[in-house]
Amino acid sequence: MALSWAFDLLLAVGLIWLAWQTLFGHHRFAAVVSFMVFGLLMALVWVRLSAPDIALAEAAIGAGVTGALLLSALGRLPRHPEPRHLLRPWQRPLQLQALAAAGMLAVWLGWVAHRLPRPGLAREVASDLAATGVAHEVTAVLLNLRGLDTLLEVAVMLTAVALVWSLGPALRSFAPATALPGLPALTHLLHPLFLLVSAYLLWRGSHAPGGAFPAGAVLGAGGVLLLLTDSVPWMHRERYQRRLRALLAAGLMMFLAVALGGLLITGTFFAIPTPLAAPLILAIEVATALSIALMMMAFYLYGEPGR
Amino acid sequence: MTTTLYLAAATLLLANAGVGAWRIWRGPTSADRMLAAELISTSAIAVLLLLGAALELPALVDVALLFALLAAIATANFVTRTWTLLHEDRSAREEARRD
Amino acid sequence: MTELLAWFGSALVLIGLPFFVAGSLGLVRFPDVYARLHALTKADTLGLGLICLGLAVQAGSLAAALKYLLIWLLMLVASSIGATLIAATALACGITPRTPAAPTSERPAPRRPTAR
Amino acid sequence: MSAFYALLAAVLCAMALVGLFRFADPLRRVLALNVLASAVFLLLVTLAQSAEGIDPVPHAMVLTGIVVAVSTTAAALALVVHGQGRHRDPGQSP
Repeated sequence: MALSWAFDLLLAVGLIWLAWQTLFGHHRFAAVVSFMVFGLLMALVWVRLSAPDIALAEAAIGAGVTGALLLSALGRLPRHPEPRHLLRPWQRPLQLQALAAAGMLAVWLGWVAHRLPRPGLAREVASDLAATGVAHEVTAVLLNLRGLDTLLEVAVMLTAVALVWSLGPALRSFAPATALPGLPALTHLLHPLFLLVSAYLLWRGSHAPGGAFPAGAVLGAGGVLLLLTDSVPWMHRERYQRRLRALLAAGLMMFLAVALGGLLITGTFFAIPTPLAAPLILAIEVATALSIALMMMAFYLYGEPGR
Repeated sequence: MTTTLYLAAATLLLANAGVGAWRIWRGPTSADRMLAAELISTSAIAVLLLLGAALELPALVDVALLFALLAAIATANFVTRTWTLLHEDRSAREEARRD
Repeated sequence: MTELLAWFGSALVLIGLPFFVAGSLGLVRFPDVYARLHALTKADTLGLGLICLGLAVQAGSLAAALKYLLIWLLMLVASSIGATLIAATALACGITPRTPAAPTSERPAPRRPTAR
Repeated sequence: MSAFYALLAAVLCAMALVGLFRFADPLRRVLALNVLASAVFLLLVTLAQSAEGIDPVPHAMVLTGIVVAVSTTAAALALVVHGQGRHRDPGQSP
């Protein structure tokens, strides 16, 4: 018991210190690295709070994609940002009030969290689990009970891709500081494992922590590794652009097709008939994972390819 | 018995990673900070494995597997995307040596 | 037999721990990037390797044991190739390894050709 | 234990808010936004825990939130890079 308290305390102190470094440290690169380590510790916190699904997603997205995005953005930014004075003189006294407001918000949040009614929807979900076609509760909520949220989430991602691509052509990568023969070797060794692990996560999603999002994020991280070694030239070719866009939208399209099919058959939007639920959810998961992987790669290009 | 042992080991590893995190703050080069992050990520994998064994949660092994798989991504990004600035102009390179 | 294996596995895990301590000690105390890299890879390969082996010995099924070994294998690949990547880039960026002639690498040595 | 983590989430939230509004450097703002997102997720997951079991609905919400957070980060970083980055295209820049 004392041990688990020591563990929690260490985690909390580490998180606060890393957040401090991320936010108020003087060195930009140290801030980015601190944030990446912050993500690692968050995964441990999710484990402590018995949320292995979130730990998986945090591991796949935080360690893989967010870190990669931050590091590559850092390499493209000027080394020292031009100093800009954000505060006008009359705003200076407001700083203290803003600090006080943030502190009060923290206290208020703590108090509200303490007072919220505790028995959540666990019992309702458990009673409906049999009708959803999957055996794992979080997957059931994500893809069946609250499928609309997930549909909109995929739409948000697609919108973000559209925003990133609308900014201009894809940025050309720099040459590394020296020849790195280890990098293609790394890609060759790891790539089959990326495919294997994401297929495994996808398959596990129906009955245990896993599912389309971690699987797609892992596949996307593997794709980022491919982009690093310039091994996906087809992405920049004119000929493949239409196909690329179709694949990017595949998850959303599959979701919409299922939702509209539900509307036609049962009369309710997103009502999946129970006998069809398991195969349909599998189809949605495969399409969504593929789309998410491609969208992660699309983010990483920082612009539209093939232009 | 083994449960307590593994929990103690996990706590020790976490504290040890905290000591290593001093390097992130201290530097002096970017590579040093990256090395500290790598040490912490290895420690996190070990902690996850030990916790998974101690609390009998097989799902944690999957999380550790993901971390191990993605550990290389950060390093590869760092050397191909972040440290490339230094190659091109000498002033940035000189700066990085002190930095 | 199972009892013996459990003891053996716990012993392996315990042997793995000092490598992590040595890794972070080296990271904090060693004088330059290359030496710290050297200390760190011991924790990555041997420390995690022994822990994985110790847990794999006690694993309930063959699949679980193989998963532990797969994690070790992945870390071996990532850590060793990552170490060469970082060392090669550091060398190319002009961080000179510490030698008896040039006692510290954190201050640029005056006779290096780049300091024109 | 859940009260402890709720407190941690509140502290992180306050720190991230201060950072978000104080910095001029856009990269720091993106980082602050991410820390804020993590703090909010932590609060949600802490609330999902109770004596009668674990509520899967906040977990699903947080999973959705993580993906939305990474999309936001990617879009913000792309804006920052295009806004103030030096592009260093071999063909264009001197």
